[in-house]
Amino acid sequence: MINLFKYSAPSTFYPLAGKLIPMFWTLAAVLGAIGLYISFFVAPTDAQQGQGYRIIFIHVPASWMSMFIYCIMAFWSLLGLTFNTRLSGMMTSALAPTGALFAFLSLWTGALWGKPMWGAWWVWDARLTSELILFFLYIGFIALQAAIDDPRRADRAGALLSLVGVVNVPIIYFSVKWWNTLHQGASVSLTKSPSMASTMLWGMLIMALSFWAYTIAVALMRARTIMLEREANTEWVHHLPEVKGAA
Amino acid sequence: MPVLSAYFAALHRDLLLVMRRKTEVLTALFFFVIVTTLLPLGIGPEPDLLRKIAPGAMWIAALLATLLGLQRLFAADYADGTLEQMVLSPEPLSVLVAGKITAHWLVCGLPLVLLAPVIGLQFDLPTDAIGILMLTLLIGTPLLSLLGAIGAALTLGARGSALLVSLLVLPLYIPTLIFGAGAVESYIAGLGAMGHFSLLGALLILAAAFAPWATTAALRISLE
Amino acid sequence: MPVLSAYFAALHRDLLLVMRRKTEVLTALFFFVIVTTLLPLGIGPEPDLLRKIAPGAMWIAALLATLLGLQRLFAADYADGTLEQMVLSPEPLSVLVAGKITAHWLVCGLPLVLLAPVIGLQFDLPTDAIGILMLTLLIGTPLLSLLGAIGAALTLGARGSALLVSLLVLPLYIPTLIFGAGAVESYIAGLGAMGHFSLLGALLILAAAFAPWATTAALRISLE
Amino acid sequence: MQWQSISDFFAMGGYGLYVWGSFGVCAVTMIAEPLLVKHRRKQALKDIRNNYLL
Amino acid sequence: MHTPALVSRNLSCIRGKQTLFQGLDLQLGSGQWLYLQGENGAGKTSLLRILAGLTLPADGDVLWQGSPISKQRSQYHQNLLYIGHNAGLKEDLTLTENLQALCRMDGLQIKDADIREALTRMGLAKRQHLPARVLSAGQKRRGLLARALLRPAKLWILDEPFNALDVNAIADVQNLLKAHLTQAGMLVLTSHQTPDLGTDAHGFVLNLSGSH
Amino acid sequence: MHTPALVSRNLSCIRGKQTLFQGLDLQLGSGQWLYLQGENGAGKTSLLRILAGLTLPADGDVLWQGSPISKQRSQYHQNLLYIGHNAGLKEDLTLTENLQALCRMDGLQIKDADIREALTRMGLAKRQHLPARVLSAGQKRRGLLARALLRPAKLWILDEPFNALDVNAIADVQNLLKAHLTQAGMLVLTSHQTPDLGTDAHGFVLNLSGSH
Ligand code: HEM
Ligand SMILES: Nc1ncnc2c1ncn2[C@@H]1O[C@H](COP(=O)(O)OP(=O)(O)OP(=O)(O)O)[C@@H](O)[C@H]1O
Ligand SMILES: Nc1ncnc2c1ncn2[C@@H]1O[C@H](COP(=O)(O)OP(=O)(O)OP(=O)(O)O)[C@@H](O)[C@H]1O
Ligand SMILES: [Mg+2]
Ligand SMILES: [Mg+2]
Repeated sequence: MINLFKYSAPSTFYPLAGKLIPMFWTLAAVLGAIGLYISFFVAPTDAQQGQGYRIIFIHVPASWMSMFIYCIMAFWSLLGLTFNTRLSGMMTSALAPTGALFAFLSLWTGALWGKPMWGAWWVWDARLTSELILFFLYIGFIALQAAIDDPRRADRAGALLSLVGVVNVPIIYFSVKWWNTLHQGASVSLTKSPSMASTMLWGMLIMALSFWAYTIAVALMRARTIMLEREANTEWVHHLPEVKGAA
Repeated sequence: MPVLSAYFAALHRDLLLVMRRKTEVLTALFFFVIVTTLLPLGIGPEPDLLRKIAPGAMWIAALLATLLGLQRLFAADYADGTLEQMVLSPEPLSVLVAGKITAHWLVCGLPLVLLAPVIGLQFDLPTDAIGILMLTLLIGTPLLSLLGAIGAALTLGARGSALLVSLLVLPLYIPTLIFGAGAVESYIAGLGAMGHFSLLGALLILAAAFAPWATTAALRISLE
Repeated sequence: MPVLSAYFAALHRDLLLVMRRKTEVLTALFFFVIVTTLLPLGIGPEPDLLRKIAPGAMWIAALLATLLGLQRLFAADYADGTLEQMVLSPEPLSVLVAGKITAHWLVCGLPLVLLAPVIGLQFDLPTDAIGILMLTLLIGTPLLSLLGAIGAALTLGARGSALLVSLLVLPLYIPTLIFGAGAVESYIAGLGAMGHFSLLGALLILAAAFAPWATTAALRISLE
Repeated sequence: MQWQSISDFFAMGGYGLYVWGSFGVCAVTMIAEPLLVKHRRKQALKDIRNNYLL
Repeated sequence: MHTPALVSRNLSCIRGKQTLFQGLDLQLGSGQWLYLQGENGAGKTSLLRILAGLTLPADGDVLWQGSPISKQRSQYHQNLLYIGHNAGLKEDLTLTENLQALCRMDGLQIKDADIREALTRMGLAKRQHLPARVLSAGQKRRGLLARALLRPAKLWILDEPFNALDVNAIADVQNLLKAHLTQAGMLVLTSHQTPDLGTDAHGFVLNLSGSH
Repeated sequence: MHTPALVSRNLSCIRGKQTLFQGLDLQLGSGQWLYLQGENGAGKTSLLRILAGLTLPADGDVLWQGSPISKQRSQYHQNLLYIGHNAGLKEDLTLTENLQALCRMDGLQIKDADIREALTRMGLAKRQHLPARVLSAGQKRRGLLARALLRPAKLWILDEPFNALDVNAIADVQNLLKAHLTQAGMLVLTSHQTPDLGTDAHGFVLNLSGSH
């Protein structure tokens, strides 16, 4: 706890993040390369879906990330509201766009997968619908923060919203499932393909890890930028080399 | 007992304001009616089609009607400084907020419940289905007011607009919508609606316990 | 030419205000999306049913999206005295009003037209039907802004409330809705949509000539 | 090794449009995002130099 | 002295049950100013709004250059600058943007340089790029009054211009008003702090009796 | 003199780029009043809002009876009356209804007779049943100040109470303030017209330097 507080001071966090970012970029790149290799050259052609199924290697990780990131945001928010550390707010708003991006990618890749598989870009399947709603929740969060100009207020409002959201996400997901089963589902729906070859699983996992690394790297970059914007009038910022450098 | 009297003060004041703007009492109602009337105009008059979508459509209309009321829930008080005075009141803010939420429901929620049967008949729903519909609305609309209040409080002072509130609140409304409309449909389908009701009730209890508190927190945030 | 520059001044100012509220550009859009998403949740996911009601539903959603934007059209300017200054401007008020209406369409109307195809695909409409839908929206949404402005002006000041605006405006919207949604449906039914288009166009021309003037008159009345 | 030729690889057994549509958009967005952040960072630094440094 | 440009003939204003004023005759020539006095609720704002053509009098009419203002709105408003209790400041826009927009909507093209200079003269140089929302009560008022420097108008109608202003600002504004008068401008204003516009301009004091 | 009830320890307030004030120490005992001076934008309103607990200071804290106000909100607000630039007047309600509602929400039960009397003392007897919308600027302000007669509060924080008031009203209000002080009340106010509260009460003048 103690050193959490220590590192949550922007002046200490900023350089630390600076060191971490390159590491995570390389990690993301390497894992991404392996993942792509597996997904295109190792993984065999699928029996029913031919080559089309290879979309799964980004679709599923993207879907997973989109959900994870929202939970992480909620976690930071809780931290922020309880201990009100400035860092947590910055992290939350740094994560949101990336989460929205992954939600979008899940929808996009899903749609592009659905067309050949189901002959429809979109079906009102439970999982699809709840992903769409999750996307809305991200947009709402970003919209709210953008609409408040005092950053401290924006943080706290955003934090509260993401907590309210995270309480609701399971309820929403559950209710959507219920809704879908009530109507015996759309004509097609995501069928757990019987035996997902272990190479497939590996591919998805490695891709997922690469996405993780990517998320952390981007979030840290954005968080540092936000720090610069918010702490612009503080001493430690003025003494940063990148500031003094070109000045 | 001052706490109670504070609650009723907030409630009474908001109702008084609505009464002053006489039309406002009816407008939530009319909006509900008009939207439900637009539907046949938009999608054509086949009776079975209409009967099929009636419950869902009416629920969505109710959702939007309460939504419109929400934007005014705190915005006006914020603009004229009343909210400040409420924060400065020795009485707990959450009590005053609860009063305002109640007022909102009495104005934007309850009338819809009472009017639902008429609309239901227009779509020629079976009478017992209409009973179910009213019941779901009766449990559901307070839920909408409670959840909506959080969104309204969060968007205060945010340069956001009417639309921002909807953006935040509508996703939260989805479970209510699903269980509300679902209840009627599954009843019509002969599956009974007990499950839906118990779920709606649970949500309502959850929200009643949780929402005023969250709203208060949101208000404090938006005001500081 | 001062008249034109006054027009663009009003237009530019409103757009600037929207840009300040960064998100507002998108919110009309997302409201549209969310409402259309609520529909299946309310009435169930059967594709044929959805395909059948899609055009009408999307039109109603568009209607409501523009409606929400309307409350802010004049109310804010009235509250902070801008409207007074506009009345006192040597340039004709109707020109300034026209500028504001244009701004409203650019923010609340045009985006919907551009997004319509995506929603159309979600409801799995045939592509050419989607084309028709876009076209109807392109002609229809300016019509909505023009008609809406009148209502917004009428409900100013004197107890004007969000709901009251909708109350006044929605009936005016009905013809637009009928022809707009009707066009798509009759096209899908293979009857062609030429008639509807010409009617929509006629309405648009009529409104463009008539609405700014009516709005101005309404404004003067509510300012008295 | 399941690809006879490059063209075969890009054809993706007829699913080329969908597969590359997904991977392509994915790549583009995930490259664009960090670039946007970099740009924002540049802006922030510029603002500090111009308005805050004495 | 010149022929009076602004003339009012037995104006009367009725609000609810009571008559605020009745048979009010005014005339104002160029270089002259009229100072409306009266307790709270006497009817000052009401009179100013009638003179500006914002509300119609219960009786009587207002003439500009000899003909009723209702007949020549645009013409009259060309020559009029009215700044009331709240005069159209957009909280989300900066002062510069606000002034720019207001002038443009009056059909004027103003250079940003001029706006900057006007704001500087009102002591807002440092604030010109802040959203008006964050400004203090007095700064907002100053910003609005800066319009008087940008808009050439023969007749100024100001409702409590000194409200919320600090002493320096009040002095600045008074000089501004004097300058306007020496340039043959006309001025009608109300204020609960008696303004001191020197003696070289003819000032009339109209005392509205009020009604409680 | 008694132990100070309201104490602030090195308060500082930062707005955007600039610091409005820093390391501000205040203390106020019963029967004393503090008059905040400063040019437009100096930070008076900001300070008042911090003292009232409406905004958080960037640094430092405000103590009431020795403990931070954030720890004892309800307790503190029991003793506080804050009237700012706009203090919650509902345009659609009459003054009576407005005051009634405001008091009730503070958990007080007020008799209509008391409200009538308070309004009469503020010279609004004839206006008590009009919707606030139609009242004049000054009448609205008077109506709000009538709250001070109804709500027993030890500490009054008033932001430019004399704004828009006519001379008589200003005199009335000043007497009101004097009475409050003689009853061992406390008072913090800002105004651009120096108030005259007599000499028997200890008045402090705090001059905020401002920043332009
Ligand atoms: C909550 C968000 C989502 C998650 C967690 C998710 C997860 C998955 C998983 C694990 C699979 C592979 C296992 C299986 O085949 O069922 C899959 C397949 C698939 N997903 Fe998603 N997905 C999500 C959203 C979407 C969306 C939004 C779409 C379309 C717009 C979509 C379209 C598909 C398609 C077409 C398949 C392959 C078809 C099939 O296997 O039946 N998914 N998804
Ligand atoms: N509908 C009404 N019924 C009764 N009296 C009304 C009505 N409308 C307005 N009034 C009265 O008319 C007067 C309006 O006067 P006005 O606003 O011009 O005052 P003023 O001289 O500007 O006062 P201040 O110095 O406070 O600005 C007020 O006394 C108000 O009470
Ligand atoms: N975001 C911001 N950036 C820069 N300056 C700001 C910001 N927000 C507020 N300010 C400044 O802070 C000050 C607010 O001061 P405040 O409202 O307390 O003034 P005041 O002393 O009450 O003035 P008045 O006498 O006009 O009421 C103003 O100078 C304003 O310009
Ligand atoms: Mg007045
Ligand atoms: Mg102030």
